[in-house]
Amino acid sequence: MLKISAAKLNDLFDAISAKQTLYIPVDREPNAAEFKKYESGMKLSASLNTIRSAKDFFFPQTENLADFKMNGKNIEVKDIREESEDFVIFGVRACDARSFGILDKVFLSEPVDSFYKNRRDHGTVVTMACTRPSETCFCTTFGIDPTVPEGDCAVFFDGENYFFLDRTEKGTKFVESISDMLEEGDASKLAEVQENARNIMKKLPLANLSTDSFGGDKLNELFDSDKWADLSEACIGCGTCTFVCPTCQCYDIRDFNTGREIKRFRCWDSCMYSDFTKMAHGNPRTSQLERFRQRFMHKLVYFPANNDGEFGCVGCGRCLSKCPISMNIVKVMKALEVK
Amino acid sequence: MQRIGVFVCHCGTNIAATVDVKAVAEALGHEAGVVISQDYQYMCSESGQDLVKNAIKEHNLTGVVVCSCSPRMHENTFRKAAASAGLNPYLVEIANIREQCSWIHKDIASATDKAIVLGKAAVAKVHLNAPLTAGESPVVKRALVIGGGIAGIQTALDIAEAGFEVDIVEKEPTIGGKMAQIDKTFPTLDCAACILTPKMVEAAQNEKITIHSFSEVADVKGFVGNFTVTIKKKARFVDETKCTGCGLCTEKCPMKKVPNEFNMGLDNRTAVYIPFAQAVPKVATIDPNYCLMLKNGKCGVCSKVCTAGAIDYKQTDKMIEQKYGAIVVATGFNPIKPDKYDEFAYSYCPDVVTSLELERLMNAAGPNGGTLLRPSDKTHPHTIVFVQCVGSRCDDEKGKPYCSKICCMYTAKHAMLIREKYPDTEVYVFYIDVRTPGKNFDEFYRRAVEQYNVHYIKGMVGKVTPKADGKIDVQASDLLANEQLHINADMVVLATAIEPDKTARPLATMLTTQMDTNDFFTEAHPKLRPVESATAGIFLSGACQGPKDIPETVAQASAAAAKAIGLLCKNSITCNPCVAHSDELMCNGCSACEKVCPYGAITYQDKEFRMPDRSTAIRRVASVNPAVCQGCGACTVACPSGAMDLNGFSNSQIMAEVDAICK
Amino acid sequence: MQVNENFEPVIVAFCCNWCSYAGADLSGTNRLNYPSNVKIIRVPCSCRVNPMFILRAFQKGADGVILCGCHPGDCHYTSGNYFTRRRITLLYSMLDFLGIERNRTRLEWVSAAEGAKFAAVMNQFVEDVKKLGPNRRLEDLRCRKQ
Amino acid sequence: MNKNQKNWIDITSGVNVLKCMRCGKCSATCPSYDEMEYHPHQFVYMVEKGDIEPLLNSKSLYKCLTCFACVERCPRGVEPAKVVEAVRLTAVRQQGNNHLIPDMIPDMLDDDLPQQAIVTAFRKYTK
Amino acid sequence: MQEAMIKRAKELLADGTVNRVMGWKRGEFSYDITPAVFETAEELDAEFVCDDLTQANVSKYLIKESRKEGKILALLKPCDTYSFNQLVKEHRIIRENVYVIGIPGGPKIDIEKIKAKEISGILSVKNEDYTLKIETIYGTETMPYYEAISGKCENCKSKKHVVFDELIGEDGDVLESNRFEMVEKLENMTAQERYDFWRDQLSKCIRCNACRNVCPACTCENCVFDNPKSGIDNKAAADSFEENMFHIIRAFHVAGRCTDCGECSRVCPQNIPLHLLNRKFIKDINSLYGEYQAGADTTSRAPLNDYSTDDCEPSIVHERGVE
Repeated sequence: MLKISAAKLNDLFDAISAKQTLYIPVDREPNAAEFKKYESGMKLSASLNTIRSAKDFFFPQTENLADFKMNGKNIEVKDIREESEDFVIFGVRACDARSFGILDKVFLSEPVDSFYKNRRDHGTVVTMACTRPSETCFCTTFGIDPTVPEGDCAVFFDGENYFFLDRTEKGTKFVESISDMLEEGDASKLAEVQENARNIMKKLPLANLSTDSFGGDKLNELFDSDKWADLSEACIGCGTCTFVCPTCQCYDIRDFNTGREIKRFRCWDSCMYSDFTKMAHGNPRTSQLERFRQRFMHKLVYFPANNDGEFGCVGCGRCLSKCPISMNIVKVMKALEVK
Repeated sequence: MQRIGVFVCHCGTNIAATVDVKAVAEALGHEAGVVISQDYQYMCSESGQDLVKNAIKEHNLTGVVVCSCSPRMHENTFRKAAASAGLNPYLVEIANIREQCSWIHKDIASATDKAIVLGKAAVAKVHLNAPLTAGESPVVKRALVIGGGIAGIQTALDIAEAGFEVDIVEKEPTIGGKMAQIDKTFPTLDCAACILTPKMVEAAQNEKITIHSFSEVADVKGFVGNFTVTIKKKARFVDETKCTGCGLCTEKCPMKKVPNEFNMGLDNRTAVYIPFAQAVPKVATIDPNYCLMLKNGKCGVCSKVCTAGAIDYKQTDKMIEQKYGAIVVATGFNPIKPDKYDEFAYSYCPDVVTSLELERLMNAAGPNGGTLLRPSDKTHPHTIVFVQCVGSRCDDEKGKPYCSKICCMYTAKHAMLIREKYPDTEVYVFYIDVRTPGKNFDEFYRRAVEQYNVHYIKGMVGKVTPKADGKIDVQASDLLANEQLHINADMVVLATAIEPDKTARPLATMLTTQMDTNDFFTEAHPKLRPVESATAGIFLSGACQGPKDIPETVAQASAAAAKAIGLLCKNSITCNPCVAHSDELMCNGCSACEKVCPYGAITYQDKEFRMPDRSTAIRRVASVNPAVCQGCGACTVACPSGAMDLNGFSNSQIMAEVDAICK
Repeated sequence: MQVNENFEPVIVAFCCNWCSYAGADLSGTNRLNYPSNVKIIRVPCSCRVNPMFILRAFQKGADGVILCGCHPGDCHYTSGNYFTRRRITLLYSMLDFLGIERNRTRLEWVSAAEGAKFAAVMNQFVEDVKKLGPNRRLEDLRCRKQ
Repeated sequence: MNKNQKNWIDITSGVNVLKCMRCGKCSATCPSYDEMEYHPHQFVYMVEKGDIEPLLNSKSLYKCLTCFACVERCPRGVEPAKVVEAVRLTAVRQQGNNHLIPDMIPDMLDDDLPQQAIVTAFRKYTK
Repeated sequence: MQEAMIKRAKELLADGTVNRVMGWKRGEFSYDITPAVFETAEELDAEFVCDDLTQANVSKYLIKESRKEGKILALLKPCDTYSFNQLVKEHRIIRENVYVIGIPGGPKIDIEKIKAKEISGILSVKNEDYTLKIETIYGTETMPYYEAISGKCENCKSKKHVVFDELIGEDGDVLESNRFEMVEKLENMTAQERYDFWRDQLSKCIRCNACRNVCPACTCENCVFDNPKSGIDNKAAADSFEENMFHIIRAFHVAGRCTDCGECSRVCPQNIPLHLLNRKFIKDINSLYGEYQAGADTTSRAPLNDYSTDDCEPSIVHERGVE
């Protein structure tokens, strides 16, 4: 396998960023990593994951869609779409890597979201295998192997060297583009590291969480469950879970009048908000219970129903650590589980 | 879709000289929603107004923007024009391109640009204007007069004359006020009692007038046309309905050492008393601070002698509530106590008296039966010194900053009366200026000098020193002779400043009316609305508004009455429609708005609501009384949820203007 | 600091109807000059001005915002400008805390008789804002004039 | 009229002579009145007019005991004694450096000196 | 202490004083504690928790709960009582429908502080004589208790319960705290430094509304930022201006009402020190208009709904600190 020693990692980053924009996770403060545009000297974060997921790269929080102007009775529309530049996201974890697949199912199915596709086409996802999972991790529940992440190219770290495994055509091109900095290396120690990580995964407190009670065919019994009232009781209706979630893909489209023109933009929305999908008649989900239920039903029932059984959660655990009142999908799944 | 008409006025050359009005009309014609944009020489002229009216009809306008002079000038003109053409008057907006544009800028290009921006802001605002209808609020046909002096009596009589019910609230046991204490009046020298007491009797006998003597206003709620006032009738321990005013109790009362307020404490009265012979109502009052029965439970003489059985030691304060359409404040004045001016020796020399004390000393019903005697030894004074401006015209630390207005005239009166009655007495008046603006006033003062030989000396008294021989050394300067004088006087009379009654300030708070720093009530406009307060439905009568002599007081009293009658004549009053209103669905019921409302226009109710989640809930919500609200908008900012908004100046309207200006 | 001579700031002035708006009228009546950058919005009382309006002005492109009301004690509505004074003091202090230039905001008491003061205040304010240059710290990039 | 002198007196005295309403109470109250050529109210009036030279040349300047009676009693808070003092200082400054300094006072004290004069001196030199 | 609370709650449920208990429910780990309403003794025994990690201020829930049938028992820490009292003052909580037991306050432990020490895979946290013993997947770790104290407890303003029907444990006093230290530090910076500081912080904002929704002072029926009619509604911070706008207006709306409970900063997923904005207002109010503690009573006038005729002018801003 091709590798680069840990000491040379930054040289590699410099080389990549010389050709295209590179994003890597860096520590903003202890226990708070974020993806940043690489600038020479930046240190790759050792944190397990970033606070915000990597979905921003393809589905940013706000995005200008079009500009238009009212001119008498005419509307003058300005197409502001531009071809995206090539970019590389380095150090995406297995859970976030899987989330792109979920987002693809939404944005790349007909009608294709050209804004999303444009970015997706130009972005190379370089993933990083997990070696030190946290107690909030439960990606294995959704069939993800964090030791062998998906993505265009997977990177493995054995403590000394980073090994590169191209998994897609784009990944192959990526590895080729940096091949002059890589060398063939002995990956024997890697298996041990992976085995070690898998063993830890088995011991994690959420290792036994099961999706057996959920899926597209469980709609009625889950929808009508009497547990929702208790579960949603403490929900304050903020959008934290939604906005840190790598798979939440709802957005709202709004207009902003700058005084000279109107900018039509989209921004993330949250089904937890009282004005989510508000229409002329009002809001279809009028209580926090309904809104709360929507979020989890979507991930655990509606999404698999429409996507060959794939759940809308990747077990990254962000909502577990960020919910202001510590209510999350794990608690919901455990409460609704049929034992 | 809005159909807006824009009308740009040249104002002759006032606007057109610096603003390219054609360009303004042209530019605004391109604004969204504008269907007609015209300019004209004089938009406020009849033909200009016709232009607007015709355009409203012809283009079926939904809004009108007039680019002209200040809205303070012609907003009403164009509102009326719109109304007469069938457009709601509140759909008119003015862009001020004269006072705030053409008159301050010289450069035509920049002035024109600014005029266009101001016009655009007005167009943006008028897009969001809503038709407003002025509400109506009924008027209670009864007036309250607070204070029963000559001002209050005159006001009450005039209002009653017009056929309305009037209540007088007087804090003393009798009406009459300061005028009842005065001996003679200037400049005619007729007897005050002879002209006042008939009016007091008239007030008492008028069926439309109810006198609440020995009473105070305890609380005022409500608003113009509909005040609810709580009146505290203080316990006088005598049943008003039974007392015949025979005065037997006052003769028999053993407690005879009570300082007599009516005679300025110069003699004594009994614990049960009638202030003076002509008191109205002529009813006795027991002073609980001195009555032996009320203090120790031992006596009861008055009760025994009263054949009418009117004495009631168990009487307590009583609260009565009454509704009024108008309130007239006539709380009057008091002379200040000159204690703090050590140089005048007032606090320790009994022969230094104030002018009001002199009135009592000279009054036939006064302590000496009308013979002027020195308070200390009851001898006849041969030299009397009058000191003017005591406590008036001072800087703030030393006294009152204003001229008390009446002192020059009453001092001339006193001097003249003394010289007439006691020609052997020398009278000196130390003055700074003699101020006599009034009909026959200067002639009166000249008579004192020329006919009665009163010594007027320009200068001030610096020191008054009582001497061992009972005489008083008055050290003063004679500025014209440029010398310092010493006068060996028998008596010194201080023309003390007058100040508003102490009860005025708490009353102003209850009435939410404004006061100046001297506690005089502030009129709504010093020239155009001199007898109204800024608070609708509250009128000002007499010296509570500023120092006044009797003729002025009576004139203002009648003027205030006329204003009150004008209000009471209406069955209902039209309210300003630019008032706050609360969106009940958004209201939190937190009371923030109520706290900042200066008019008490906001109240809260518990109402049942269907909530967004289809449940029903009882919620506390604010509601604004449009008749009380004056439309300041303080509540709209205090409200965190934005439930409060202001008609005519709504959040969205102001923001639309901001957007248009910043564009 | 470099001063851009050609910079013409957008100044929004909120004036209460009873004093300051009348004061502005008076400066017009007396033909007292002040720059045309100043555009006045009439409000019934200074207490009607919501901090939202001030921020909105900066968002939409204002370079300075000035609020004028009756002198304390002279409010047509008795107490409105006292509330204004507290609110605006706290708001301006907060803007200062966030690093927004102090001279972009101002509160002045101008009576109906103070036409000269109104013009002087506006002259001074426009000059101060010109010195600061365009509003960059509290602007909305989408609204920036190209 | 000597404008500089007038300004200097206005500044050093801290008195706004325009507040005077010409009531003459200062002169009415002055214990040194008879000793003076120019009386307290005249000091105020003449300073207002800028007519200061006659005051500087008058003995009245030194007759003021600085008893502050006029300050105490002036209804308008004009403080004539401070005006007199300021004029006196003007005179002192004009004399060059040969005027009294505080250290010289103890030697000059006389048992017969009235209390008032000592107080006056203190007031004058501790200003 | 937790046992005493459960015991007393069960008594009050049993004698009918209350029919519900507002408390906290344990979660999957030792730290993911959720506010919850309990209706039975069994539920209390099984799930009630109130320990060193129980931080959430539950007073805001009582707005809704106090409008339901019957009386609810609320267990309130000293700081929570201020929020509760402020809500009573604003007529949001119906006081008669709540039975308040004052319980001891912090200093509480914040799990984020432990994680910041690069301790991960946390299974349990135990306080052993002010040393935290932390069991993780990767072994046992220890750290001093005080290093893990929650930000909201670091500058505790009061140990006094301003409202209660009874107490468990003792009542304390209002404390002298140096809670304005950071505000002062910022005030002493230059305007450019302050601007940079806040740009750096507020640009992290993802407009998740956690700060607003958790805030006991933000109880509007309909927030201006959610209301299209307000003219300033927005869902996302599409521009740096909107990041500023949201936080300025929010701080202004709670000025004079914010009790400084610290929940905003606690729940911010991006660790923005939002409480500094509120504290700036509190500090200004204290210094300009006299000491005022929101929630300390239910009768005083809020400083922004009050005035004095000799209040300072806004120009005081120009006279202070550094530009």
